[in-house]
Amino acid sequence: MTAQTQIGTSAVAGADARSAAGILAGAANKMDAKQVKVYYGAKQALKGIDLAIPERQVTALIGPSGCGKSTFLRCLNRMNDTIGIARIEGLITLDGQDIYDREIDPVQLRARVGMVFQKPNPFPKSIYDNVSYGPRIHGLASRREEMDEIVARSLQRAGLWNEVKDRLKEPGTGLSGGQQQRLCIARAIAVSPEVILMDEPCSALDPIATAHVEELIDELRENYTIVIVTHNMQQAARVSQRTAFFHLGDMVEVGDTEEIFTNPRDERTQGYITGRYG
Amino acid sequence: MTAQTQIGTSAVAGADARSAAGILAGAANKMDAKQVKVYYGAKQALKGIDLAIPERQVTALIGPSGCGKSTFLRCLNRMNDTIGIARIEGLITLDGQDIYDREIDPVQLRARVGMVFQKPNPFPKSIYDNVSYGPRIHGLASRREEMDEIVARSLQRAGLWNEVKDRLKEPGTGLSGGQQQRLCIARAIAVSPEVILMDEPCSALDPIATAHVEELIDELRENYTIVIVTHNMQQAARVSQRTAFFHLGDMVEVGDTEEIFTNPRDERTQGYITGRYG
Amino acid sequence: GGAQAQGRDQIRIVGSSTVFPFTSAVAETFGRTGKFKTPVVESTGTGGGIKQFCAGVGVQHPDLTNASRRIKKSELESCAANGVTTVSELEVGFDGIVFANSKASPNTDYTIKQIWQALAKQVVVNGQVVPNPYKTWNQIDPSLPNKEIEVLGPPPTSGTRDAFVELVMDVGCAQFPEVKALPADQQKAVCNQIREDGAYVEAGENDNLIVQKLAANKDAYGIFGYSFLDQNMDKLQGAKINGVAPELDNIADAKYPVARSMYVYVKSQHVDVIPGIREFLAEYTSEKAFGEDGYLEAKGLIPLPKDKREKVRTSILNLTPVTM
Amino acid sequence: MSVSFFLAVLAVLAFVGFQLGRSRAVVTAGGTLSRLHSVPSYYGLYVALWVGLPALILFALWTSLEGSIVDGMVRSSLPAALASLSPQEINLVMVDIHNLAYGNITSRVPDPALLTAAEYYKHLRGIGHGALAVVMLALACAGLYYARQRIEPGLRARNQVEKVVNVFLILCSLVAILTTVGIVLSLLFEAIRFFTKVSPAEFLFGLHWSPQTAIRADQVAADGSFGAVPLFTGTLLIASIAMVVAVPLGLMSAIYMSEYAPPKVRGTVKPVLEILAGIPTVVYGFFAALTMAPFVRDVGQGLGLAVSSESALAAGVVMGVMIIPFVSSLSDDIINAVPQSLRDGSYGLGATKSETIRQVVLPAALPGIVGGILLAVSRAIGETMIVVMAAGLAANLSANPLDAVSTVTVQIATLLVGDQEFDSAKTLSAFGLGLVLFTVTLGLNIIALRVVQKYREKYD
Amino acid sequence: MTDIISTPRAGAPYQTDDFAARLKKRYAAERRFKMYGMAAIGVALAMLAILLASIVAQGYTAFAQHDLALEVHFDPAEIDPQGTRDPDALSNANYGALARNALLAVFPEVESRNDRRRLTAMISNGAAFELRRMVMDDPSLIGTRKSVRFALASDYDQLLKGNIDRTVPEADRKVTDQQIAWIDRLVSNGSIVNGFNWRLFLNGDSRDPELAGLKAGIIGSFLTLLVTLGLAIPIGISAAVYLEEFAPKNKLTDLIEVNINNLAAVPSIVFGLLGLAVFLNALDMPRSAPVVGGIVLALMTLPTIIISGRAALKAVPPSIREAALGVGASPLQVVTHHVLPLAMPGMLTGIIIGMAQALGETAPLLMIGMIAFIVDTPSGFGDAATVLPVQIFMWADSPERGFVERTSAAIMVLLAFLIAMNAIAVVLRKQFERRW
Ligand SMILES: Nc1ncnc2c1ncn2[C@@H]1O[C@H](COP(=O)(O)OP(=O)(O)OP(=O)(O)O)[C@@H](O)[C@H]1O
Ligand SMILES: Nc1ncnc2c1ncn2[C@@H]1O[C@H](COP(=O)(O)OP(=O)(O)OP(=O)(O)O)[C@@H](O)[C@H]1O
Ligand SMILES: [Mg+2]
Ligand SMILES: [Mg+2]
Ligand SMILES: O=P([O-])([O-])[O-]
Repeated sequence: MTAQTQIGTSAVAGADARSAAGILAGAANKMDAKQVKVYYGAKQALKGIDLAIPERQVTALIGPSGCGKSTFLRCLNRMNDTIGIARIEGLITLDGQDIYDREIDPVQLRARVGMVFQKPNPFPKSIYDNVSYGPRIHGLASRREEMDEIVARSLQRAGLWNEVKDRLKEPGTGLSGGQQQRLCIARAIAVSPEVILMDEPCSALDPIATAHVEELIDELRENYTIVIVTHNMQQAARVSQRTAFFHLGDMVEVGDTEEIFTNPRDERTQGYITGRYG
Repeated sequence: MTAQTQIGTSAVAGADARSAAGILAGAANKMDAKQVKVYYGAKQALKGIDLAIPERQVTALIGPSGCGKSTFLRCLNRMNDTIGIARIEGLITLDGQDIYDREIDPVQLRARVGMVFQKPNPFPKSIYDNVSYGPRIHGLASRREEMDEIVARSLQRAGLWNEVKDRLKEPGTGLSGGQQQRLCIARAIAVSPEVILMDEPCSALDPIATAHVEELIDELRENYTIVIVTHNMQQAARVSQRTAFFHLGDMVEVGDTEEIFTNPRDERTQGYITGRYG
Repeated sequence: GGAQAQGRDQIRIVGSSTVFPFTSAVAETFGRTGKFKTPVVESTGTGGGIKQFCAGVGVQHPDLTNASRRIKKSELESCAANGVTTVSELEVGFDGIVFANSKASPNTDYTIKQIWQALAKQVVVNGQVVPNPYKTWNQIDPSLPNKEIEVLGPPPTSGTRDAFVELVMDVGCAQFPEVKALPADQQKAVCNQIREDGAYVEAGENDNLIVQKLAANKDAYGIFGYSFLDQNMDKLQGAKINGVAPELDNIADAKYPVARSMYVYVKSQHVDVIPGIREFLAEYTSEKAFGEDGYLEAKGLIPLPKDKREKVRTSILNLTPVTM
Repeated sequence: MSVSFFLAVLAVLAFVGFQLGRSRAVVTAGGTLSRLHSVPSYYGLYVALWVGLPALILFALWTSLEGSIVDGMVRSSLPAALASLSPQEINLVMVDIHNLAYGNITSRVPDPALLTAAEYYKHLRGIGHGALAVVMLALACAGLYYARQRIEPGLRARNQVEKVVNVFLILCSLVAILTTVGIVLSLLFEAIRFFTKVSPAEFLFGLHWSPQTAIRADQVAADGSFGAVPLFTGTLLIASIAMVVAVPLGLMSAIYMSEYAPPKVRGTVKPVLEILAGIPTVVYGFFAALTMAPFVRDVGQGLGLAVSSESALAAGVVMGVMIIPFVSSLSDDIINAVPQSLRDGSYGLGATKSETIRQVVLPAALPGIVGGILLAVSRAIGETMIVVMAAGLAANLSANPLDAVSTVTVQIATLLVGDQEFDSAKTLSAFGLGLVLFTVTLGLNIIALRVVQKYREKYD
Repeated sequence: MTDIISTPRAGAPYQTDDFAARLKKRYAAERRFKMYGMAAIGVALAMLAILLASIVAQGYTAFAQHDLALEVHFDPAEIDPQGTRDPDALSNANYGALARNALLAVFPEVESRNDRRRLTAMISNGAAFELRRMVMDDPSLIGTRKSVRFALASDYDQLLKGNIDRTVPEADRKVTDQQIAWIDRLVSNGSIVNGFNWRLFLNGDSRDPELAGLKAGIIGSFLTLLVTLGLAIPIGISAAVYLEEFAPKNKLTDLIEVNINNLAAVPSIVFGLLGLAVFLNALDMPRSAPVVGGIVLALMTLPTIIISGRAALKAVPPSIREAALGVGASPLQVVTHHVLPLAMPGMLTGIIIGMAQALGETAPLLMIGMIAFIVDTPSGFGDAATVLPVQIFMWADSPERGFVERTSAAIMVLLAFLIAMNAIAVVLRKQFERRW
């Protein structure tokens, strides 16, 4: 276990059986969580999560509402720092480096580990500015045209371009629920993070848009590491390579997605999955 | 057509073939929309919707993101009044009465036609106060115990009771996404409206909670009229008796749910449904 | 800190709000006609002025201070302790304190004794010192009007109040042998304390406000400086005191009993260091300023008698140190 | 060479530093900007800060010390005759020297020794300015060199710049503490002197306030009484009346403006109401004394009540009007910031507009509104002029709004402005009052903070 | 009809008479509530209107002033008997006599010394200064005749404006019957002209009401406010941002918070004491100077700006912050790019109110020497200066009748100043406003 935390990319060997089993050949752990516990005030929301997130794969987090999926996701890019009462224990590494280390700049971390939130939260600015904001602060475009290009591509990839290309100057808050959600996806991918955390990115999306986002995820997977929270089992099955099942603040089971869906070891997992399948 | 607008409950006879076909024996149109057009500023969001909503049935609205489902839903209880730039044309009746009539009181209307919003929006109050708010303003409980009873039952029906029964005094905003969504459902059913409009009520819910809400809808259907927006075809198929398919501000097709899903007349509908089914 | 290093070539004057209008009128004329900058005149109240004045010598301390009373021995001592060793005194003229009411009421004539009886906290009734029982003027003396006693006057923090106590209250109570019979400290308490039961209203330092309140409330009297009466003769009238009306001539030749002198004190050490002090004093003591028909009289100052003015002029131009 | 000249030069240098830093960063990135830790302009700012800040700090120190150093040097160069004078007299000599050196009008024919000293003074100032210019320039260049050296893609320029900004922000917050320390220090010594004359117990619990002590030594024998209770009750009474007027009027105005009124009406009414906060208090004082007080008196007498011509009610009401904008404008902003989705949620349940406002919008806006109200209370406690003019100065111990009362602030002001005597309990009592008021409000604020924190724990 | 087909519960509560009655009550409450709102605004506006109307009614006359237009003979015998044109001699000459002679020339029949004195009392002290200035500027005037306009002494100006009542007995007014007759003659022969009162804006303070102007006060207020704005806005916003967005919640920040709230309740005169003790005595800064006034007022307004700023920041929903943090913005960028713009309206409100307060404040200035008679216009932050409210305060306390209208006029100027200053902030505030 200790070896694993030192060098992230060569950690496969040291990973415990449960994790190792699920990792496809050649993939390494991009991120790794060890005994992560989170408290909101006195209430414990996560009870010690161990989870490795392999590089350039899609990891799906599933589990009943309120089990701590969002909480865990927010630990991965230190968004929980912003909640006053939240307290976190344990170790999380990115490329082998402890992200809660003093040396680590949470700002830079969040640029590397991007996030799409559960509730769409566009800035009260124009659609264009919503998407261009990240690239601008990171200096990803030096000229206007480059920026236009980034914005257009991000919106296209998020499947929103056709709907908004004529109203880029209008406020992002005037979009429909699903449009806002795709806008937030576009905003997140515009800064090209290494890891993208998506908290129910398709919850407000229709099947076509969902398919679009799923394609996007598939495409992104070639270069990026993705963690996705979803309530949709089919979706988890379709897009992810690995699936982790959360329950009441515990991670009950993690493994190869196919494995989990066809042959879950824990009966709670089984119950949850079949609750839908059956 | 004009006859239909006069007496809602006896309107079945006058309903056009398309609508009539879908209405089960004995059901009448609780609400009826005629040529409803909505503009946001210069942009037209609905292009003339004709849709009858039969009593004590579940009507599902499906269609791609941004096609105007939420907009239409918000017309049905005049929530669009609160958007400064929204303008509405056409006729919508409830029990045969024009709800945009001067005589009609939007407050009473909204008590009768309740709504669950797409983005969960709990009040910054305690969980208890969130649910008791509606009954209190409508004077539905005269004693404390009655109110406790209403709150408990509403939370139970929304499937949230077990998770929050020990923290009723805590703020509703500290709940997880899915919990908030169920809180909003509990809040809406606590006032026992005649019609319940649900804008993607299960988008943030896990399968178990979703199943729970679907059961609730099924149960409510015996006494209430329900309109539900959903992106989940299976859900539409499972819970609704009638389905309307929206596309780019138009209502393309409406009919008996089974009919729509098995034998859609419009090819856009077909495309949309099979886009997922296939 | 660098700002003070630039030296100072402007006279600075602090002190009494009563003397302020006169000194500032002189300052204005001085600034307009000479080659010097117009002095800055602050209205800080007599005591506050003396406190600053006595704080030391140098640019940061004022050169002159106005006073509506003479400087006290203790104040001079504290001046000396701070290095302000030579202070010269310029007596400017008189200020009458009037007891006035609205023109809409009849003019009245009070004795100082009656005013004391109306305003003192404790009075003598039937040979006994008792809390002031008088509610209306005619309870004091049947010849006086049957009007409620209501007097708007300065608060204990004011120099005018202080002068009023000395010139009216002390004198009024001295006319009662019963008070004189009391031990010294008790005697003073009885003489000086002004009633606090609402008949005497402490009305702040804005005399224009008192004027307007009197104009609106015709039963009330007010206590304030002569210049405000002078400017508002159409609305107000000054009560006669001991049969003498508060008029310029009566005050000037000391017939009217309630008048005090006003002073300006000069820090002699600053003369010739801060430019223009001598010239300013010359302007102040010129006949066209503080003399009869001078511009200060037009502002409500009651000039000193001619021989007194001569004395004051030579004394101040020679910077004769004040002695107590 | 004036202050503004120095600062302008410094600004130019900093700007140059900014440009150099930015271009340098771009060069070191070798074309791929994403190699840089921060956006290039942060590297520019980084260099600009190194150029500007040290030089600026030096400038501030130098200018604050130069005067006294030069003075000291001139003083020590004075001929023996002058140097042997007393410190006060030397002070005066220095005034002369300054006046001569700056070409001010002088009134006596200058002494040659003074003229030389003035020349020397001018000479020293000249050297000082020159030296300052050289040192500042050197420091700026050194900063430029050092910062530019350090630029490489790995340099966390943004963090460095933000660290400086953070320090600046902290310093700004500390101004409040410094102000408090300053206030306490400027009150404390005199207040202690006061409490050696009047026992704190009498002051704090005495029921009678009448500072009628003597100005002349031979005058009043009776000591004034210094019981501050009537002043605190008076303050409480007047402030409460003011709040009774201001809170409903202000809050209802805010609600109407943000929830009911068309944007145009709101756009005009709000700034118009804000004028109320800017009308000089003298105007309110006259209004209270000459319009409101007689009105209250007439109405009161019409009802058969005994009303003094100076009443707490008149002053309180007018003060309430003055502080309306504190409540109305601040609350309006906060109410306006409540998310629309909350209103929608309430309307969706069939609530009327007023129910929505009272039960959803206002609770959501409550913390901000409370802030505005506290500010208004504070202003009411601190107000002087209206009370002096309309409620008088008589410190009656009364809870009857129709009586004349006085407030702590009013007494402080009149005691400080009026005729005073060194060391008399009367004058010093102003400091005692100030300190006690300060302490009392501090205590109340601590309690308020605790309450707010409790509330926040529950509902944040 | 519905009750036939619906079960007892569904919808039932909303069709009953009970509900209708209740609804009626709720609507009555709604109407009442709205009416309270309107009434509140109405009362507040009415109060403002009454105050403004009383100010305007009393002060509008001050914007016009009567001048005396006389043919003045620049008599060399009076001003330059030696004929040397020596500036020193010219400067000290008796210019008052020139003006008096010019007026006496209009009334040759007035001969007695007393009458002549009463007649020439109509000439303002300003006339001599005016003539002096003319001669010093252009000595060639000496010996010529020229029509010159100068101020009519205040009492007579007040008489012509009707502020002094002609009908009261002669003894009760400052102007005698004879003087009234003279004035009327001057009016009828056109020697008295009524025009816009430029002196009110071009002169500094004066003890003579007809000469008193606001120039020094306006400039003083401008300089003082500049210091106040320059300090209070950046410090206030920075402190609010730090405390609300960055500060860890610990004892120190609690202490700062309590301190700030407490400072808001400190009487303004105590800030004056602070200024006296710290800036004048300890730091040796100049008395009566706009810098010190500005600093003291800035300290006084800081709590207002900080408290309202914090309230405004608190109102920005956390989801906005999360969104920005989520794309890798630093906390400072989150604040400057998103939170501050959204909080700006509330911040600006605090600034507007704080500045309004600072602009109208006198009490703290007393302690640092700004309640003073200062004629000269300040040319820098270190010069002696007064400010508009001080001018108002002092004029309101002056015995001369002529100051009554000027006081109100000065208040009008102050309010104009305030409105002009606020207009900028109000426009900005509108720009930033939005709902989410
Ligand atoms: N407040 C608004 N201002 C301007 N345009 C709006 C506003 N609300 C919605 N629209 C636009 O109207 C159209 C219909 O929006 P609507 O919210 O009804 O879509 P929807 O069918 O509910 O979509 P989704 O499934 O994504 O929620 C969209 O193009 C949307 O951008
Ligand atoms: N800010 C908060 N304060 C207090 N409790 C919180 C807070 N956020 C979440 N919780 C609690 O922590 C637990 C886990 O919440 P979390 O949001 O991680 O659930 P989730 O798995 O994302 O659920 P969902 O699928 O409903 O979004 C829940 O019980 C929730 O009520
Ligand atoms: Mg969640
Ligand atoms: Mg929608
Ligand atoms: O200001 P006074 O000291 O004269 O009252």
